[in-house]
Amino acid sequence: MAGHHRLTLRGGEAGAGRRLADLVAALAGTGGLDARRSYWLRLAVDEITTNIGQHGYRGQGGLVEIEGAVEPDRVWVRITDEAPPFDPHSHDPGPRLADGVAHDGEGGLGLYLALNGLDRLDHTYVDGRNVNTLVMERHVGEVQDTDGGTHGGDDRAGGGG
Amino acid sequence: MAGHHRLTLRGGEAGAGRRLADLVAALAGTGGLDARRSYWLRLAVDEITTNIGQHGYRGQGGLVEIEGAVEPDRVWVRITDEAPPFDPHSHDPGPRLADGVAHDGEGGLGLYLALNGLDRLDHTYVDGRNVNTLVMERHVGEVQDTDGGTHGGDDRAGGGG
Amino acid sequence: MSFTTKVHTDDGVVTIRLTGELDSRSAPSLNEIIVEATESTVRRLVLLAEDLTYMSSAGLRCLVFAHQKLGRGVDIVLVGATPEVAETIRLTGFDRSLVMQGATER
Amino acid sequence: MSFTTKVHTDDGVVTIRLTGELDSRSAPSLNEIIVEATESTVRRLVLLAEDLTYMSSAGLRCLVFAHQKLGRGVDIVLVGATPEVAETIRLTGFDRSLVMQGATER
Ligand SMILES: Nc1ncnc2c1ncn2[C@@H]1O[C@H](COP(=O)(O)OP(=O)(O)O)[C@@H](O)[C@H]1O
Ligand SMILES: Nc1ncnc2c1ncn2[C@@H]1O[C@H](COP(=O)(O)OP(=O)(O)O)[C@@H](O)[C@H]1O
Repeated sequence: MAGHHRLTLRGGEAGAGRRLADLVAALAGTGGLDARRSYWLRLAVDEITTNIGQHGYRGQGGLVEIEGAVEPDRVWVRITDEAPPFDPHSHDPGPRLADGVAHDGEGGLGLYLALNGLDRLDHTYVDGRNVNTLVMERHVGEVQDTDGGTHGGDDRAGGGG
Repeated sequence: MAGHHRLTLRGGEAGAGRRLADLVAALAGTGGLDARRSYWLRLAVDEITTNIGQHGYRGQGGLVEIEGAVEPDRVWVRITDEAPPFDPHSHDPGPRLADGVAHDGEGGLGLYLALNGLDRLDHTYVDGRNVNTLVMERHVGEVQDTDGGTHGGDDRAGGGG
Repeated sequence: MSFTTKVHTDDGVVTIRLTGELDSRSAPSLNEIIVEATESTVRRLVLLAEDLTYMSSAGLRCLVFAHQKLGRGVDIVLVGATPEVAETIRLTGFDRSLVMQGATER
Repeated sequence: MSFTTKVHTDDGVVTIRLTGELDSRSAPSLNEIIVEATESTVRRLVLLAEDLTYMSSAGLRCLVFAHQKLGRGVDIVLVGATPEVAETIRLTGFDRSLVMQGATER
Protein backbone atom coordinates (compact mmCIF):
# COMPACT_ATOMS: atom_id res chain seq x y z
CA MET A 1 0.00 0.00 0.00
CA ALA A 2 1.32 3.47 -0.93
CA GLY A 3 2.94 5.46 1.87
CA HIS A 4 2.48 2.89 4.61
CA HIS A 5 4.27 3.78 7.84
CA ARG A 6 4.61 1.94 11.08
CA LEU A 7 6.01 2.88 14.47
CA THR A 8 6.12 1.02 17.75
CA LEU A 9 6.45 2.92 20.99
CA ARG A 10 6.62 2.08 24.64
CA GLY A 11 4.63 4.70 26.59
CA GLY A 12 6.64 7.54 28.01
CA GLU A 13 9.44 7.13 25.53
CA ALA A 14 11.43 10.31 25.11
CA GLY A 15 11.37 11.74 21.64
CA ALA A 16 8.16 9.94 20.64
CA GLY A 17 6.58 13.27 19.78
CA ARG A 18 9.21 13.99 17.16
CA ARG A 19 8.82 10.55 15.59
CA LEU A 20 5.05 10.83 15.55
CA ALA A 21 5.30 14.24 13.97
CA ASP A 22 7.61 12.88 11.30
CA LEU A 23 5.31 9.94 10.61
CA VAL A 24 2.34 12.25 10.13
CA ALA A 25 4.37 14.65 8.02
CA ALA A 26 5.38 11.79 5.73
CA LEU A 27 1.79 10.57 5.37
CA ALA A 28 0.46 14.08 4.87
CA GLY A 29 3.13 14.74 2.28
CA THR A 30 2.33 11.62 0.34
CA GLY A 31 -1.39 12.16 0.77
CA GLY A 32 -1.14 15.81 -0.22
CA LEU A 33 -2.92 17.12 2.87
CA ASP A 34 -2.69 20.88 3.19
CA ALA A 35 -0.79 22.44 6.10
CA ARG A 36 -3.93 22.93 8.15
CA ARG A 37 -5.21 19.35 7.87
CA SER A 38 -1.71 17.99 8.34
CA TYR A 39 -1.43 20.02 11.54
CA TRP A 40 -4.71 18.73 12.98
CA LEU A 41 -3.92 15.13 12.08
CA ARG A 42 -0.63 15.43 13.91
CA LEU A 43 -2.34 17.02 16.89
CA ALA A 44 -4.91 14.22 17.06
CA VAL A 45 -2.18 11.57 16.92
CA ASP A 46 -0.24 13.42 19.61
CA GLU A 47 -3.24 13.84 21.93
CA ILE A 48 -4.44 10.26 21.65
CA THR A 49 -0.98 8.79 22.02
CA THR A 50 -0.20 11.04 24.96
CA ASN A 51 -3.48 10.02 26.62
CA ILE A 52 -2.69 6.34 26.18
CA GLY A 53 0.60 6.83 27.97
CA GLN A 54 -0.84 9.08 30.69
CA HIS A 55 -4.29 7.67 31.32
CA GLY A 56 -4.33 4.23 29.67
CA TYR A 57 -1.00 3.07 31.05
CA ARG A 58 -1.00 5.59 33.93
CA GLY A 59 2.53 6.64 33.10
CA GLN A 60 3.85 3.09 33.65
CA GLY A 61 4.62 2.49 29.98
CA GLY A 62 3.10 -0.06 27.63
CA LEU A 63 2.95 -0.98 24.00
CA VAL A 64 1.67 1.60 21.51
CA GLU A 65 1.63 0.77 17.83
CA ILE A 66 1.08 3.42 15.24
CA GLU A 67 0.62 2.67 11.59
CA GLY A 68 -0.69 4.78 8.83
CA ALA A 69 -1.23 4.82 5.09
CA VAL A 70 -2.48 6.88 2.22
CA GLU A 71 -5.46 5.52 0.31
CA PRO A 72 -7.05 7.06 -2.76
CA ASP A 73 -9.69 8.93 -0.76
CA ARG A 74 -8.06 9.36 2.64
CA VAL A 75 -5.08 9.30 4.95
CA TRP A 76 -5.49 7.18 8.04
CA VAL A 77 -3.48 6.54 11.18
CA ARG A 78 -4.21 3.57 13.42
CA ILE A 79 -3.13 3.65 17.07
CA THR A 80 -3.24 0.39 19.00
CA ASP A 81 -2.64 -0.10 22.71
CA GLU A 82 -3.09 -2.80 25.36
CA ALA A 83 -4.38 -0.50 28.08
CA PRO A 84 -7.91 -0.82 29.55
CA PRO A 85 -10.70 -0.16 27.05
CA PHE A 86 -11.34 3.51 26.42
CA ASP A 87 -13.49 5.00 23.67
CA PRO A 88 -12.50 8.64 23.03
CA HIS A 89 -16.10 9.38 22.05
CA SER A 90 -17.13 8.62 25.63
CA HIS A 91 -15.51 11.83 26.71
CA ASP A 92 -17.53 14.92 25.85
CA PRO A 93 -16.28 18.22 27.21
CA GLY A 94 -18.99 20.08 25.27
CA PRO A 95 -21.09 21.04 28.29
CA ARG A 96 -18.05 22.35 30.16
CA LEU A 97 -16.98 24.37 27.14
CA ALA A 98 -20.48 25.81 26.77
CA ASP A 99 -20.34 26.88 30.41
CA GLY A 100 -17.10 28.69 29.73
CA VAL A 101 -15.31 26.51 32.23
CA ALA A 102 -12.91 25.07 29.69
CA HIS A 103 -10.17 26.91 31.44
CA ASP A 104 -10.87 25.75 34.96
CA GLY A 105 -7.56 23.96 34.95
CA GLU A 106 -9.06 20.47 34.79
CA GLY A 107 -7.71 19.78 31.34
CA GLY A 108 -9.91 17.51 29.29
CA LEU A 109 -9.40 19.44 26.08
CA GLY A 110 -7.08 17.10 24.24
CA LEU A 111 -9.76 14.72 22.97
CA TYR A 112 -12.01 17.63 22.14
CA LEU A 113 -9.32 19.12 19.92
CA ALA A 114 -8.49 15.73 18.40
CA LEU A 115 -12.11 14.95 17.55
CA ASN A 116 -12.64 18.44 16.19
CA GLY A 117 -9.70 18.33 13.85
CA LEU A 118 -10.26 14.89 12.36
CA ASP A 119 -12.75 13.91 9.68
CA ARG A 120 -13.40 10.69 11.58
CA LEU A 121 -12.22 8.76 14.59
CA ASP A 122 -13.20 5.09 14.94
CA HIS A 123 -12.60 3.15 18.13
CA THR A 124 -12.92 -0.60 18.65
CA TYR A 125 -11.70 -2.85 21.43
CA VAL A 126 -10.68 -6.29 20.11
CA ASP A 127 -8.44 -9.02 21.47
CA GLY A 128 -7.56 -6.93 24.55
CA ARG A 129 -6.53 -3.94 22.46
CA ASN A 130 -7.87 -0.46 21.84
CA VAL A 131 -7.74 0.30 18.15
CA ASN A 132 -8.25 3.97 17.27
CA THR A 133 -8.40 4.81 13.59
CA LEU A 134 -7.93 8.48 12.72
CA VAL A 135 -9.09 9.55 9.29
CA MET A 136 -8.44 12.62 7.15
CA GLU A 137 -10.13 12.68 3.77
CA ARG A 138 -8.07 13.68 0.78
CA HIS A 139 -9.86 16.46 -1.04
CA VAL A 140 -10.00 16.53 -4.82
CA GLY A 141 -7.21 19.06 -5.17
CA GLU A 142 -5.04 17.15 -2.77
CA VAL A 143 -5.63 13.84 -4.58
CA GLN A 144 -4.63 15.35 -7.90
CA ASP A 145 -1.50 16.90 -6.42
CA THR A 146 -0.48 13.61 -4.94
CA ASP A 147 -0.96 11.79 -8.26
CA GLY A 148 1.77 14.11 -9.54
CA GLY A 149 3.93 12.36 -6.98
CA THR A 150 6.14 15.23 -5.86
CA HIS A 151 4.02 17.84 -4.10
CA GLY A 152 4.17 17.83 -0.36
CA GLY A 153 6.88 15.20 -0.14
CA ASP A 154 8.59 15.46 3.20
CA ASP A 155 12.02 13.96 3.41
CA ARG A 156 11.97 14.13 7.18
CA ALA A 157 9.71 11.07 6.99
CA GLY A 158 10.39 8.67 9.85
CA GLY A 159 8.91 5.32 10.86
CA GLY A 160 9.09 2.09 8.97
CA GLY A 161 7.52 1.64 5.49
CA MET B 1 27.52 82.50 73.64
CA ALA B 2 29.62 81.24 70.73
CA GLY B 3 27.85 79.23 68.08
CA HIS B 4 24.42 79.34 69.66
CA HIS B 5 21.68 77.97 67.43
CA ARG B 6 17.95 77.69 67.90
CA LEU B 7 15.21 76.01 65.92
CA THR B 8 11.51 75.61 66.61
CA LEU B 9 9.58 72.78 65.02
CA ARG B 10 6.07 71.49 65.05
CA GLY B 11 6.16 67.65 65.06
CA GLY B 12 5.78 65.98 61.70
CA GLU B 13 7.06 69.02 59.84
CA ALA B 14 8.50 68.08 56.48
CA GLY B 15 12.13 68.93 56.06
CA ALA B 16 12.84 69.06 59.77
CA GLY B 17 15.49 66.40 59.32
CA ARG B 18 17.46 68.61 56.97
CA ARG B 19 17.24 71.61 59.30
CA LEU B 20 18.30 69.52 62.30
CA ALA B 21 21.21 68.13 60.33
CA ASP B 22 22.29 71.63 59.37
CA LEU B 23 22.01 72.83 62.96
CA VAL B 24 24.19 69.98 64.21
CA ALA B 25 26.66 70.48 61.37
CA ALA B 26 27.00 74.13 62.30
CA LEU B 27 27.56 73.34 65.98
CA ALA B 28 29.96 70.51 65.20
CA GLY B 29 31.85 72.75 62.82
CA THR B 30 32.20 75.51 65.37
CA GLY B 31 32.95 73.03 68.12
CA GLY B 32 35.47 71.17 65.99
CA LEU B 33 33.89 67.74 66.50
CA ASP B 34 35.35 65.13 64.21
CA ALA B 35 33.19 63.51 61.52
CA ARG B 36 32.40 60.51 63.65
CA ARG B 37 31.24 62.47 66.71
CA SER B 38 29.41 64.94 64.56
CA TYR B 39 27.54 62.01 62.92
CA TRP B 40 26.50 60.50 66.24
CA LEU B 41 25.36 63.83 67.64
CA ARG B 42 23.20 64.33 64.58
CA LEU B 43 21.81 60.81 64.88
CA ALA B 44 20.92 61.33 68.54
CA VAL B 45 19.16 64.63 67.77
CA ASP B 46 17.30 62.93 64.90
CA GLU B 47 16.22 59.91 66.96
CA ILE B 48 15.05 61.89 69.97
CA THR B 49 13.22 64.47 67.89
CA THR B 50 11.61 61.79 65.74
CA ASN B 51 10.48 59.96 68.88
CA ILE B 52 8.92 63.10 70.31
CA GLY B 53 6.84 63.48 67.15
CA GLN B 54 5.94 59.80 66.87
CA HIS B 55 5.56 58.68 70.46
CA GLY B 56 5.33 61.87 72.52
CA TYR B 57 2.84 63.66 70.31
CA ARG B 58 1.59 60.42 68.63
CA GLY B 59 1.98 61.91 65.19
CA GLN B 60 -0.45 64.74 65.99
CA GLY B 61 2.16 67.45 66.02
CA GLY B 62 3.31 69.66 68.86
CA LEU B 63 5.97 72.11 69.82
CA VAL B 64 9.62 71.00 69.69
CA GLU B 65 12.34 73.48 70.49
CA ILE B 66 15.93 72.74 69.70
CA GLU B 67 18.77 74.91 70.78
CA GLY B 68 22.45 74.24 70.96
CA ALA B 69 25.76 75.88 71.67
CA VAL B 70 29.46 75.34 71.82
CA GLU B 71 31.15 75.75 75.18
CA PRO B 72 34.87 75.48 75.91
CA ASP B 73 34.66 71.82 76.91
CA ARG B 74 31.56 70.60 75.06
CA VAL B 75 28.91 70.95 72.44
CA TRP B 76 25.36 70.59 73.69
CA VAL B 77 21.93 70.40 72.11
CA ARG B 78 18.77 70.87 74.17
CA ILE B 79 15.47 69.47 72.92
CA THR B 80 12.31 70.63 74.65
CA ASP B 81 8.78 69.32 74.10
CA GLU B 82 5.34 69.56 75.73
CA ALA B 83 4.43 65.90 75.31
CA PRO B 84 3.87 63.58 78.31
CA PRO B 85 6.94 62.99 80.46
CA PHE B 86 9.38 60.49 79.02
CA ASP B 87 12.91 59.81 80.20
CA PRO B 88 14.96 58.19 77.44
CA HIS B 89 16.97 56.34 80.07
CA SER B 90 13.83 54.48 81.06
CA HIS B 91 14.08 52.53 77.86
CA ASP B 92 16.75 49.87 77.89
CA PRO B 93 16.86 47.51 74.92
CA GLY B 94 20.02 45.90 76.28
CA PRO B 95 18.44 42.58 77.26
CA ARG B 96 16.76 42.25 73.85
CA LEU B 97 20.01 42.98 72.08
CA ALA B 98 21.84 40.44 74.19
CA ASP B 99 19.26 37.86 73.19
CA GLY B 100 19.95 38.61 69.55
CA VAL B 101 16.35 39.69 69.05
CA ALA B 102 17.25 43.23 68.10
CA HIS B 103 16.00 42.49 64.62
CA ASP B 104 12.63 41.06 65.54
CA GLY B 105 10.97 43.96 63.80
CA GLU B 106 9.83 45.66 66.99
CA GLY B 107 12.10 48.64 66.56
CA GLY B 108 13.26 50.15 69.79
CA LEU B 109 16.81 50.77 68.62
CA GLY B 110 16.71 54.51 68.13
CA LEU B 111 17.28 55.45 71.79
CA TYR B 112 19.88 52.74 72.12
CA LEU B 113 21.85 54.25 69.25
CA ALA B 114 21.33 57.78 70.57
CA LEU B 115 22.54 56.92 74.08
CA ASN B 116 25.47 54.97 72.71
CA GLY B 117 26.72 57.77 70.51
CA LEU B 118 26.47 60.62 73.02
CA ASP B 119 28.85 61.41 75.83
CA ARG B 120 25.88 62.28 78.00
CA LEU B 121 22.13 62.64 77.84
CA ASP B 122 20.30 64.45 80.66
CA HIS B 123 16.53 64.42 80.98
CA THR B 124 14.37 66.55 83.23
CA TYR B 125 10.66 67.25 83.23
CA VAL B 126 9.92 70.80 84.40
CA ASP B 127 6.94 73.12 83.95
CA GLY B 128 5.14 70.53 81.80
CA ARG B 129 8.08 70.12 79.48
CA ASN B 130 10.57 67.37 78.70
CA VAL B 131 14.04 68.83 78.48
CA ASN B 132 16.65 66.54 76.97
CA THR B 133 20.21 67.80 76.93
CA LEU B 134 22.58 65.99 74.59
CA VAL B 135 26.28 66.46 75.23
CA MET B 136 29.39 65.81 73.20
CA GLU B 137 32.68 66.66 74.82
CA ARG B 138 35.23 68.57 72.81
CA HIS B 139 38.51 66.71 72.92
CA VAL B 140 41.79 68.52 73.29
CA GLY B 141 42.66 68.31 69.62
CA GLU B 142 39.22 69.51 68.68
CA VAL B 143 39.33 72.43 71.04
CA GLN B 144 42.65 73.55 69.68
CA ASP B 145 41.45 73.22 66.10
CA THR B 146 38.41 75.29 66.87
CA ASP B 147 40.47 77.99 68.41
CA GLY B 148 42.04 78.29 64.97
CA GLY B 149 38.58 79.20 63.84
CA THR B 150 38.52 77.59 60.40
CA HIS B 151 38.74 73.84 60.78
CA GLY B 152 35.50 71.95 60.39
CA GLY B 153 33.55 75.03 59.43
CA ASP B 154 30.39 73.99 57.60
CA ASP B 155 28.88 76.64 55.43
CA ARG B 156 25.63 74.67 55.06
CA ALA B 157 24.88 75.86 58.61
CA GLY B 158 21.21 76.63 59.06
CA GLY B 159 19.06 77.59 62.02
CA GLY B 160 19.03 80.85 63.88
CA GLY B 161 22.08 82.04 65.75
CA MET C 1 17.64 65.09 53.04
CA SER C 2 17.64 63.48 49.65
CA PHE C 3 17.53 59.73 49.40
CA THR C 4 17.46 57.89 46.10
CA THR C 5 17.64 54.28 45.06
CA LYS C 6 18.47 52.49 41.86
CA VAL C 7 17.22 48.92 41.56
CA HIS C 8 18.59 46.28 39.25
CA THR C 9 17.34 42.70 39.15
CA ASP C 10 19.24 39.95 37.41
CA ASP C 11 18.43 36.29 37.73
CA GLY C 12 17.13 36.47 41.27
CA VAL C 13 19.75 38.89 42.53
CA VAL C 14 18.20 42.21 43.46
CA THR C 15 20.73 45.01 43.74
CA ILE C 16 19.69 48.31 45.26
CA ARG C 17 22.06 51.24 45.22
CA LEU C 18 21.33 53.52 48.16
CA THR C 19 22.30 57.15 47.84
CA GLY C 20 21.90 59.91 50.38
CA GLU C 21 20.29 59.88 53.79
CA LEU C 22 18.07 57.13 55.11
CA ASP C 23 16.00 58.40 58.02
CA SER C 24 12.42 58.16 59.24
CA ARG C 25 11.29 60.24 56.31
CA SER C 26 12.93 58.25 53.55
CA ALA C 27 12.64 54.81 55.14
CA PRO C 28 9.06 54.16 53.94
CA SER C 29 10.13 54.61 50.32
CA LEU C 30 12.91 52.05 50.76
CA ASN C 31 10.45 49.63 52.33
CA GLU C 32 8.21 50.04 49.30
CA ILE C 33 11.09 49.39 46.97
CA ILE C 34 12.00 46.26 48.90
CA VAL C 35 8.42 45.03 48.65
CA GLU C 36 8.28 45.77 44.94
CA ALA C 37 11.61 44.16 44.23
CA THR C 38 10.84 41.02 46.18
CA GLU C 39 7.15 40.44 45.51
CA SER C 40 5.39 39.47 42.37
CA THR C 41 4.26 42.60 40.64
CA VAL C 42 3.41 41.23 37.21
CA ARG C 43 0.94 43.55 35.55
CA ARG C 44 0.87 41.86 32.16
CA LEU C 45 2.14 38.68 30.54
CA VAL C 46 2.99 38.97 26.86
CA LEU C 47 3.52 35.73 24.93
CA LEU C 48 5.20 36.19 21.58
CA ALA C 49 3.93 33.27 19.52
CA GLU C 50 5.11 34.03 15.97
CA ASP C 51 7.58 31.18 16.18
CA LEU C 52 5.36 28.79 18.08
CA THR C 53 4.80 26.18 15.37
CA TYR C 54 2.77 23.70 17.38
CA MET C 55 0.67 23.73 20.52
CA SER C 56 -1.22 20.72 21.85
CA SER C 57 -3.71 20.69 24.72
CA ALA C 58 -0.73 20.49 27.06
CA GLY C 59 0.30 23.92 25.82
CA LEU C 60 -3.23 25.17 26.27
CA ARG C 61 -3.04 23.99 29.86
CA CYS C 62 0.04 26.21 30.29
CA LEU C 63 -2.08 29.20 29.31
CA VAL C 64 -4.78 28.10 31.73
CA PHE C 65 -2.13 27.72 34.40
CA ALA C 66 -0.72 31.18 33.72
CA HIS C 67 -4.22 32.62 33.85
CA GLN C 68 -4.87 31.06 37.26
CA LYS C 69 -1.42 31.97 38.53
CA LEU C 70 -1.73 35.62 37.57
CA GLY C 71 -5.35 36.11 38.54
CA ARG C 72 -8.02 38.21 36.94
CA GLY C 73 -6.36 41.59 37.12
CA VAL C 74 -3.46 40.65 34.87
CA ASP C 75 -3.81 40.62 31.09
CA ILE C 76 -2.33 37.80 29.10
CA VAL C 77 -1.56 38.96 25.58
CA LEU C 78 -0.83 36.42 22.84
CA VAL C 79 0.94 38.04 19.94
CA GLY C 80 1.15 36.68 16.40
CA ALA C 81 -0.30 33.22 16.93
CA THR C 82 -0.32 31.04 13.79
CA PRO C 83 -3.78 30.16 12.39
CA GLU C 84 -3.67 26.69 13.98
CA VAL C 85 -2.61 27.92 17.41
CA ALA C 86 -5.25 30.64 17.22
CA GLU C 87 -7.89 28.07 16.24
CA THR C 88 -6.90 25.82 19.13
CA ILE C 89 -7.46 28.70 21.50
CA ARG C 90 -10.75 29.73 19.96
CA LEU C 91 -12.12 26.18 19.82
CA THR C 92 -11.69 25.82 23.53
CA GLY C 93 -13.11 29.24 24.35
CA PHE C 94 -9.89 30.43 25.89
CA ASP C 95 -9.88 33.47 23.60
CA ARG C 96 -12.28 34.99 26.14
CA SER C 97 -9.54 34.90 28.77
CA LEU C 98 -6.70 36.44 26.85
CA VAL C 99 -6.02 39.23 24.41
CA MET C 100 -5.04 38.00 20.95
CA GLN C 101 -2.96 40.36 18.85
CA GLY C 102 -1.50 40.22 15.34
CA ALA C 103 2.19 39.72 14.78
CA THR C 104 4.58 42.46 15.84
CA GLU C 105 7.06 44.08 13.54
CA ARG C 106 10.44 42.60 14.19
CA MET D 1 10.59 18.65 19.24
CA SER D 2 12.58 21.63 20.36
CA PHE D 3 10.92 24.27 22.44
CA THR D 4 12.73 27.31 23.74
CA THR D 5 11.72 30.44 25.58
CA LYS D 6 13.24 33.82 26.10
CA VAL D 7 11.98 35.82 29.04
CA HIS D 8 12.23 39.54 29.48
CA THR D 9 10.80 41.46 32.42
CA ASP D 10 10.41 45.19 32.39
CA ASP D 11 8.47 47.15 34.98
CA GLY D 12 5.92 44.45 35.68
CA VAL D 13 5.50 43.37 32.08
CA VAL D 14 6.77 39.84 31.56
CA THR D 15 7.37 38.98 27.91
CA ILE D 16 8.05 35.38 26.94
CA ARG D 17 9.03 34.55 23.38
CA LEU D 18 7.90 31.00 22.55
CA THR D 19 9.81 29.18 19.87
CA GLY D 20 9.17 25.69 18.53
CA GLU D 21 6.71 23.07 19.63
CA LEU D 22 4.73 23.17 22.84
CA ASP D 23 3.44 19.70 23.70
CA SER D 24 3.13 17.49 26.77
CA ARG D 25 6.87 17.12 26.87
CA SER D 26 7.78 20.80 26.75
CA ALA D 27 4.77 22.14 28.67
CA PRO D 28 6.26 21.53 32.14
CA SER D 29 9.23 23.72 31.31
CA LEU D 30 6.93 26.55 30.26
CA ASN D 31 4.96 26.16 33.48
CA GLU D 32 8.19 26.48 35.42
CA ILE D 33 9.12 29.59 33.53
CA ILE D 34 5.72 31.09 34.23
CA VAL D 35 6.13 30.35 37.92
CA GLU D 36 9.62 31.82 37.97
CA ALA D 37 8.58 34.90 36.06
CA THR D 38 5.56 35.57 38.22
CA GLU D 39 6.69 34.55 41.68
CA SER D 40 9.24 36.04 43.93
CA THR D 41 12.48 34.24 43.31
CA VAL D 42 14.88 36.58 45.00
CA ARG D 43 17.97 34.63 45.95
CA ARG D 44 20.03 37.53 47.21
CA LEU D 45 19.59 41.18 48.04
CA VAL D 46 22.63 43.35 47.49
CA LEU D 47 22.60 46.82 49.00
CA LEU D 48 25.27 49.13 47.65
CA ALA D 49 25.91 51.54 50.48
CA GLU D 50 29.01 53.48 49.40
CA ASP D 51 26.89 56.58 48.89
CA LEU D 52 24.65 56.10 51.89
CA THR D 53 25.83 59.01 54.02
CA TYR D 54 23.40 58.62 56.91
CA MET D 55 21.25 55.89 58.38
CA SER D 56 19.12 56.29 61.49
CA SER D 57 17.24 53.56 63.34
CA ALA D 58 14.47 53.98 60.76
CA GLY D 59 16.92 52.79 58.09
CA LEU D 60 17.97 49.94 60.33
CA ARG D 61 14.32 48.93 60.51
CA CYS D 62 14.29 48.77 56.69
CA LEU D 63 17.05 46.17 56.87
CA VAL D 64 15.10 44.27 59.52
CA PHE D 65 12.04 44.48 57.28
CA ALA D 66 13.95 43.18 54.25
CA HIS D 67 15.34 40.36 56.37
CA GLN D 68 11.86 39.31 57.47
CA LYS D 69 10.42 39.76 54.00
CA LEU D 70 13.05 37.61 52.32
CA GLY D 71 13.30 34.93 54.96
CA ARG D 72 16.27 32.99 56.20
CA GLY D 73 17.36 31.43 52.93
CA VAL D 74 18.14 34.73 51.24
CA ASP D 75 21.40 36.54 51.86
CA ILE D 76 21.39 40.28 52.35
CA VAL D 77 24.76 41.72 51.39
CA LEU D 78 25.70 45.24 52.40
CA VAL D 79 28.53 46.57 50.29
CA GLY D 80 30.82 49.44 51.16
CA ALA D 81 29.06 50.79 54.24
CA THR D 82 30.67 53.91 55.71
CA PRO D 83 32.24 53.48 59.17
CA GLU D 84 29.21 55.10 60.87
CA VAL D 85 26.64 52.98 59.03
CA ALA D 86 28.72 49.88 59.73
CA GLU D 87 28.94 50.81 63.42
CA THR D 88 25.18 51.35 63.60
CA ILE D 89 24.67 47.85 62.28
CA ARG D 90 27.24 46.27 64.56
CA LEU D 91 25.96 48.08 67.67
CA THR D 92 22.53 46.59 67.19
CA GLY D 93 23.81 43.11 66.41
CA PHE D 94 22.34 43.15 62.97
CA ASP D 95 25.71 42.26 61.47
CA ARG D 96 24.84 38.68 62.41
CA SER D 97 21.95 38.76 59.95
CA LEU D 98 23.67 40.17 56.92
CA VAL D 99 26.91 39.88 55.05
CA MET D 100 29.03 43.01 55.17
CA GLN D 101 31.46 43.56 52.34
CA GLY D 102 34.02 46.23 51.51
CA ALA D 103 33.41 48.75 48.79
CA THR D 104 33.30 47.54 45.20
CA GLU D 105 35.44 48.90 42.44
CA ARG D 106 33.35 51.28 40.40
N1 LIG E 1 -6.47 6.20 26.75
C1 LIG E 1 -7.25 6.57 27.79
N2 LIG E 1 -7.54 5.69 28.76
C2 LIG E 1 -8.30 6.04 29.82
N3 LIG E 1 -8.85 7.26 29.97
C3 LIG E 1 -8.60 8.18 29.03
C4 LIG E 1 -7.80 7.89 27.90
N4 LIG E 1 -7.75 9.02 27.13
C5 LIG E 1 -8.47 9.96 27.77
N5 LIG E 1 -9.00 9.47 28.91
C6 LIG E 1 -9.89 10.17 29.86
O1 LIG E 1 -10.50 11.23 29.16
C7 LIG E 1 -10.19 12.48 29.79
C8 LIG E 1 -10.07 13.59 28.78
O2 LIG E 1 -8.88 13.45 28.06
P1 LIG E 1 -8.27 14.72 27.34
O3 LIG E 1 -9.37 15.46 26.66
O4 LIG E 1 -7.11 14.34 26.52
O5 LIG E 1 -7.81 15.65 28.53
P2 LIG E 1 -6.67 15.42 29.62
O6 LIG E 1 -5.80 14.31 29.17
O7 LIG E 1 -5.98 16.72 29.63
O8 LIG E 1 -7.40 15.14 30.91
C9 LIG E 1 -8.94 12.21 30.57
O9 LIG E 1 -8.84 13.06 31.66
C10 LIG E 1 -9.13 10.76 30.99
O10 LIG E 1 -9.95 10.70 32.14
N1 LIG F 1 9.21 60.96 73.44
C1 LIG F 1 8.70 59.77 73.79
N2 LIG F 1 7.52 59.72 74.43
C2 LIG F 1 6.99 58.56 74.80
N3 LIG F 1 7.56 57.36 74.57
C3 LIG F 1 8.73 57.35 73.92
C4 LIG F 1 9.36 58.54 73.50
N4 LIG F 1 10.52 58.19 72.90
C5 LIG F 1 10.60 56.85 72.94
N5 LIG F 1 9.52 56.35 73.56
C6 LIG F 1 9.28 54.91 73.82
O1 LIG F 1 10.50 54.22 73.78
C7 LIG F 1 10.49 53.21 72.79
C8 LIG F 1 11.84 53.05 72.15
O2 LIG F 1 12.13 54.11 71.29
P1 LIG F 1 13.19 53.91 70.16
O3 LIG F 1 14.37 53.20 70.73
O4 LIG F 1 13.45 55.20 69.49
O5 LIG F 1 12.51 52.90 69.16
P2 LIG F 1 11.20 53.05 68.24
O6 LIG F 1 10.86 54.49 68.19
O7 LIG F 1 11.65 52.51 66.95
O8 LIG F 1 10.17 52.20 68.90
C9 LIG F 1 9.42 53.61 71.85
O9 LIG F 1 8.87 52.51 71.18
C10 LIG F 1 8.41 54.30 72.76
O10 LIG F 1 7.60 53.33 73.39
